[in-house]
Amino acid sequence: MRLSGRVLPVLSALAAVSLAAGLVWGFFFTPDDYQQGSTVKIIYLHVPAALMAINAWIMMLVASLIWFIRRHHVSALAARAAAPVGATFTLVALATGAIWGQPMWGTWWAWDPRLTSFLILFVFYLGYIALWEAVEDSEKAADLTAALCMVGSVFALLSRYAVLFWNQGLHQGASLSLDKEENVADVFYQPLLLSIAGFVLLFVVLVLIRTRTEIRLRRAAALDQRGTARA
Amino acid sequence: MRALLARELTLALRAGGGAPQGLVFFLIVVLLVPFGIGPAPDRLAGVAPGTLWIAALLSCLMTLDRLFQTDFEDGSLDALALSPLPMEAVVALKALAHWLTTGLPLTLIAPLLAVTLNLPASAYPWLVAGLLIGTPALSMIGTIGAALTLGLRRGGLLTGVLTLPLYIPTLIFGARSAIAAADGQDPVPALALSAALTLAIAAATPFATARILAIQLR
Amino acid sequence: MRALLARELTLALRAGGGAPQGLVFFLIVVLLVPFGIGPAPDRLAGVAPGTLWIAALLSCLMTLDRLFQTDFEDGSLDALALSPLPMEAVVALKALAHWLTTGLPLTLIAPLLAVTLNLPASAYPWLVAGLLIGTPALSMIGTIGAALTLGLRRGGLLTGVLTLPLYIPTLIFGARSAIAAADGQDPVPALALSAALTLAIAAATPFATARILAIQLR
Amino acid sequence: MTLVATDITCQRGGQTLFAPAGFRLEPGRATQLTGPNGIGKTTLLRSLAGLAPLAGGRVTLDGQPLGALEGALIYTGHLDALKPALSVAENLRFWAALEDCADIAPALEAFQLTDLADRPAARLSAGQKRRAGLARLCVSRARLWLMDEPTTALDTASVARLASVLEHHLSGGGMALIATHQPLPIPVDTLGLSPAPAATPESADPFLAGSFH
Amino acid sequence: MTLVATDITCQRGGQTLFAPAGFRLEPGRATQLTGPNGIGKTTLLRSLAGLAPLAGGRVTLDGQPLGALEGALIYTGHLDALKPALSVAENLRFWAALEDCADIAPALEAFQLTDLADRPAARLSAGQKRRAGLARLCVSRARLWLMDEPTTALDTASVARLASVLEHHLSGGGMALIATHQPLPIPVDTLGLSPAPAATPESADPFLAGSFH
Ligand code: HEM
Ligand SMILES: Nc1ncnc2c1ncn2[C@@H]1O[C@H](COP(=O)(O)OP(=O)(O)OP(=O)(O)O)[C@@H](O)[C@H]1O
Ligand SMILES: Nc1ncnc2c1ncn2[C@@H]1O[C@H](COP(=O)(O)OP(=O)(O)OP(=O)(O)O)[C@@H](O)[C@H]1O
Ligand SMILES: [Mg+2]
Ligand SMILES: [Mg+2]
Repeated sequence: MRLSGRVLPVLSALAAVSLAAGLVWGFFFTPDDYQQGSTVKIIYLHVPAALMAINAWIMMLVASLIWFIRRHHVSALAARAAAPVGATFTLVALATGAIWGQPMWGTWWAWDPRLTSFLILFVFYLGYIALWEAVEDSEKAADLTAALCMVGSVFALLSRYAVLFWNQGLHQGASLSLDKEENVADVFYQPLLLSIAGFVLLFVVLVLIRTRTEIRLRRAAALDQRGTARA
Repeated sequence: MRALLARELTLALRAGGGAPQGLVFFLIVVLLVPFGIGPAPDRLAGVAPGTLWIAALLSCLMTLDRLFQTDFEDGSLDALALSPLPMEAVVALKALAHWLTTGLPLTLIAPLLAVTLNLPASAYPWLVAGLLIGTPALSMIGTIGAALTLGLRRGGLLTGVLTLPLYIPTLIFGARSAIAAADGQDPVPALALSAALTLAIAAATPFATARILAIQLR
Repeated sequence: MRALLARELTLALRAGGGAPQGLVFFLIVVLLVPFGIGPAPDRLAGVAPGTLWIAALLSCLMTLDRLFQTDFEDGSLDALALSPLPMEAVVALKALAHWLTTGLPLTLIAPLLAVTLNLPASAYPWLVAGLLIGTPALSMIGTIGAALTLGLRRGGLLTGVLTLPLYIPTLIFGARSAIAAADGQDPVPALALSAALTLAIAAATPFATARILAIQLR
Repeated sequence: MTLVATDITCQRGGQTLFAPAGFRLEPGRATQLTGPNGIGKTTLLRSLAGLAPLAGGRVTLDGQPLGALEGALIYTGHLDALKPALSVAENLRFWAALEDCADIAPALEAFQLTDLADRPAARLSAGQKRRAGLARLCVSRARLWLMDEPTTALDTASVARLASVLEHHLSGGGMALIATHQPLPIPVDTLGLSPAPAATPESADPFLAGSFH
Repeated sequence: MTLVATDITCQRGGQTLFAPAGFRLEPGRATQLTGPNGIGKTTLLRSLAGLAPLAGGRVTLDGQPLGALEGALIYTGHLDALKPALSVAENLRFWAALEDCADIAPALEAFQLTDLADRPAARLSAGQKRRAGLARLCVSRARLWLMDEPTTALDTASVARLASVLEHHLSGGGMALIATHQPLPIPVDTLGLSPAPAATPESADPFLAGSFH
C-alpha cells in the first residue's frame, strides 16, 4: 500500500506525458496516408486500446489464479479493479473501430471475426462485473469471479477459433510483429509505440488507483462491522 | 446414482416441472419468428437453422437456471453434498437428466418445426445430427452458469448473461453444419468440430461445476 | 405508493436485480442472431426489426417471471394484500417499475443494436416509436402471466408459455411498422393500432391481475 | 372493538380440519391458539386475515363482517416478508411507509435490531431474521395482530422482548391471536383446536354430496 | 469413535463470531449447543459438516481430521430438503436410496408420517414438513447427527417422538450435536457459546491487518 502510494504519482505523470506525446505526435505531426487519408490517425487510439483490452483480461486471469492458489486478498481486488478498465478499453476499441469502419469499409459494423471476438470479450467483461456486483459476500464473490475468469478464458479462446472458422474477415492482421517484413511505415510506427506505452501506463495507474480504493472500501466495511460488534 | 437420475426425471416431468415447458417454449420462440420477421418463405428458409438453434439454446437456458436453485433453496444441496455420492457425479447426472428432458425431445421435434420455416429437405439430417451432438454440451455448460449464480435473487437472468457467451462456440459449429448443407456445401467438418467440442466440455465441466458449488455452499 | 415504486426500483437496480441483466440479455439475444444465421449483411437486414422485437419480448419475459414470485415466497405478498394499498395499484406500480427498468432502457439501446444488424436508416424512428409504444403493453400483459404461475416451481417457464401468445398482437403491430418503414411502405397505421392496443391493455390488466393474485393467496 | 367468532371451521383439500370453534377477543386481550401439528392453526389465521375463505361459521369485528376492515389487522406468518437484498432498515422503512409511519427507530429498538439496521437481510441468522420480520408489527397501526408461531428461532431474551411488545400493544387496547406450541410469558386466553368428527357428507367435498351419485 | 473439538472458532463476513470453544463427544452422548441469536450456532454446525471452513481450532474424529470421513455425519438445517412436488414417501425414498437403505417404513413410522406418505410435501403444515425433514435421519447410517433447531414448529407429541428417535440413535452408539433454544427432553451435555472478546486485529478481517494502512 505504501509502496504503491509512492509510485502512483510518478506513474501517473509518466502516463500523462507519454499519452499526450504519442497522441499529439500521432494526430498532428504525421502525414496523411495515401490511401486512407487522415482517418488513419485513429490508429493511435484504436490499436493501443485493442491491445490493452486483451491484456487486461490476461492480467485478471493471472490475478484470479493467484487468488485461487495463494489466497492473496489484494490480487482478488486487483482483478476486480481491472475489469471495468478492461471493459472500457474494449468499448473504446469497438467504438474507434466502428468510426474507422465507416470510411474504410463503408459500414459501421461488420461481423468480422476480429470485431466479433471483441464483442464477445466485451460480454465476458460485463458478466464478470455483474457477478462481482451480484454476490453479497466478498470472499465468495472473489472465488466465484475467479472461477468465471478461468472458465471464461478457455471459452474466449474457443470462441476466437470458432469465429475464424465461421467467417473470413475484412480486418487487417497483426502488422506490429517485429519479425515481419512489411511493418507500418516508421513515421506511423514510432508515435504508435509511444501511445501504446501511454495506454499501458494508463492501465497500470487506473488499476492501482481502483485497487487502492477497493482496499479502503473493504477496510471501511470491516471497521464498520467491528464497530457494530463492539456496540 | 440411479435414484438421483430417477428423481430428477420425475421432478422435471411432474406437474410444474421443466420438461414440457422447455419444449413448449422452444415451439413458441420458433413460431414467433414468422410474426416478427414476416411470412416471406425465402426469408424464412434463410434463417431456419439459425432460428432453431437459437430457440434450442434459449429454451435450454430457461430450463437450466433453476437446476441447482431449488435444491439450494430447500436445503437438498447441503444434504447431497454430505451424501456418499461425489458432487461431480451429481452434476453430471443432473446435466444428463436435463438433456434427456429438454435437449433430446427438442431435437426430435425440430424437423417438424423446420417444415414451418421452409428449411430445404437436404439439410434435415444435418440439423438433427447437429442438435443431437450439440445440445448435451449446452446442458453441461449450463451447469457452470447455474452454479455460479446460485442463491442470487434473479439468478436466472444472470445465468443467461454468464452462460450465453459460453454457448457461442457450440452454436457456431452446430448451426454451421445445417446452413452448409442447406447451401449445398460440405457439412461434415463443422459437425466433427462440434462433436470434439462436446466431448471436451463433457469431460471438463463436472469438475469445474462441483468446485463452484462447494464455494457456494460455504 | 411512492414507497412501493421506490422499493421496486431499488430492488431492480440493486446488486442481483433484474434491470441491468434485462438489458444485457437483450443485447446477447441480438448478438446471437448473426452466429445463428450467418454474417451476410443482406440476410441480417431482412430480419433486423423482427429480431429486435423478439429479443425485447424475450427479455421482458425473463425479467417478468419473478415479478410477484419473490414477494410471494418471502411472505411480502401476503403483507401487501393486507396493507392499505389496493392490489390494483400494487400491480400497476410493479408493471411501471418493470417497464422503467427494462422496456425503456431497451428501447433506448435498440438503435445501436440495429446498426449491427444493418437496419436501413429510414426505419430507425419507427423502430424506436414502436418499441416505446409497445413495451409498456408487454410489461402489463406480463403481470397476468406472472400472477397465473405464482407459486409453481419452474413458474418462470410456464409464465413464458402462457404469456407469449398474449404478446403476439403487440408483436405483430409493433414489428410491422418498422418493417413497413424499412420496405418503404407507410408505417403509421400499424403504429396507431399498436398504441390503441397498449391503452386498452393498460386500462384492463391491473384489475385482472389483482383478481388472480387474490385467488393465488388462498 | 370486539372480535367474535362463532362455529368457524376451515377446509383444506376438501377436508374439514377442526371441529367448529368459537372465541371472543376483547380489546386488551390476547388468545393463544393451540393444537397438534396439522390441525389447522395456520389455515385459521389466514382465513381470519381474509387471505383464504372460511368453510363455515361467522366472524365479526364490532358486529361488522371482518372482511370490510382492511388495514385493521396484520398477519405475520411462517415467512418474514424480508427482501434479502435490502437492509433491515430498508425493509422496515418500506412497510412503515405503506402504513404512513415515519419513524422506524422505535421498532428497531423494540427488537434490538438497531445494530443490525444496515445489514442486508440475507446475512442475518435465523433468529435475527425473525426479529426483523416481527418488527413490522411495531410500524403498523393495526389493532388486531394475527401471529403464526412468532417465537420460532427466538432465544429466551428475544421471546421476553416480544412479550413486552405484545403487552404494550394490548395495554393500548390492541388484540392478538397467536398460534404457537410454546408457552407465552404473558397472560393469555387459550383456544385449543380439536379434530373434526368424521366428515359428514355435506361438510366435505362437494363431489361427495347427494347429487353426484 | 469420539469427536474432539479444541479451540474452534468461526467467522462470518470477516468477523469472529464466538470465543474459542471445545467439546468432546463420546459414542452414545448428545451435546446441546446453546447461545443467543446470532452467536454462530448454525455456522458452527455447518463448519463441522464441512460445508464451511473453520476459522480456527482442530476437530478430530477418532484422531483423524473430520473432513476425511464423508458419509459419517448427517446435517439437518433450518430447511427440510423436501421437494414440494414429490410426496413424503418419494422424498424419503430418494434420500434412502442414496444411503443404500431399502426400507423407509420405520422412518415414516417413527415420525408418525405413515398416513401422510402419499401427500405432496407442498401440502404439509409447518410441523408435518419438519417431521418429514427429520425422517431423513432414520434412513441414514451416519453416526454423528448435526441438528439445527430440530424442534421448530413441532408440537409436544412430536418433540417426544423426536426424543425417542434420538435416544434410540444414541443407545446404538451414535452421537448428536443439537443447536436449540428449547430444552430437550433427553439427558444431554451442554455447550454454551459466548461472544468473542473484542476482535484482535489478527483474528479479524485480513484488511484490518497492519499492512493496509
Ligand atoms: C469495431 C471494431 C474493431 C475491433 C474490435 C478491432 C480490433 C482490433 C484489434 C484487436 C487490433 C489489434 C490487433 C493486433 O495488433 O494484433 C486492431 C488493430 C488494427 N485495426 Fe482494428 N478493429 C476494429 C475495426 C477496425 C477498422 C474498421 C479498421 C480499419 C479499416 C481497423 C484497422 C485496424 C488496423 C490498421 C490495426 C492495426 C493492425 C496492425 O497491427 O497492423 N480496425 N483492431
Ligand atoms: N396447500 C394445501 N393443500 C391441501 N392441504 C393442505 C395444504 N396445506 C396444508 N394442508 C393440510 O391442512 C392441514 C392444516 O394445515 P395448517 O398449516 O393449517 O396446520 P397447522 O395447525 O398450522 O400445523 P402446524 O402446527 O404444523 O403449523 C394439515 O393437515 C395439512 O396437511
Ligand atoms: N451470509 C452471511 N454473511 C455474513 N454474516 C452472516 C451471514 N449469515 C449470518 N451471518 C452472521 O453471522 C452470525 C452467526 O449466524 P448464525 O446463523 O450462525 O447464528 P445462530 O447462532 O445460528 O443464530 P440463530 O439462533 O438466530 O439461528 C450472525 O451474527 C449473523 O448476522
Ligand atoms: Mg402452521
Ligand atoms: Mg441458526
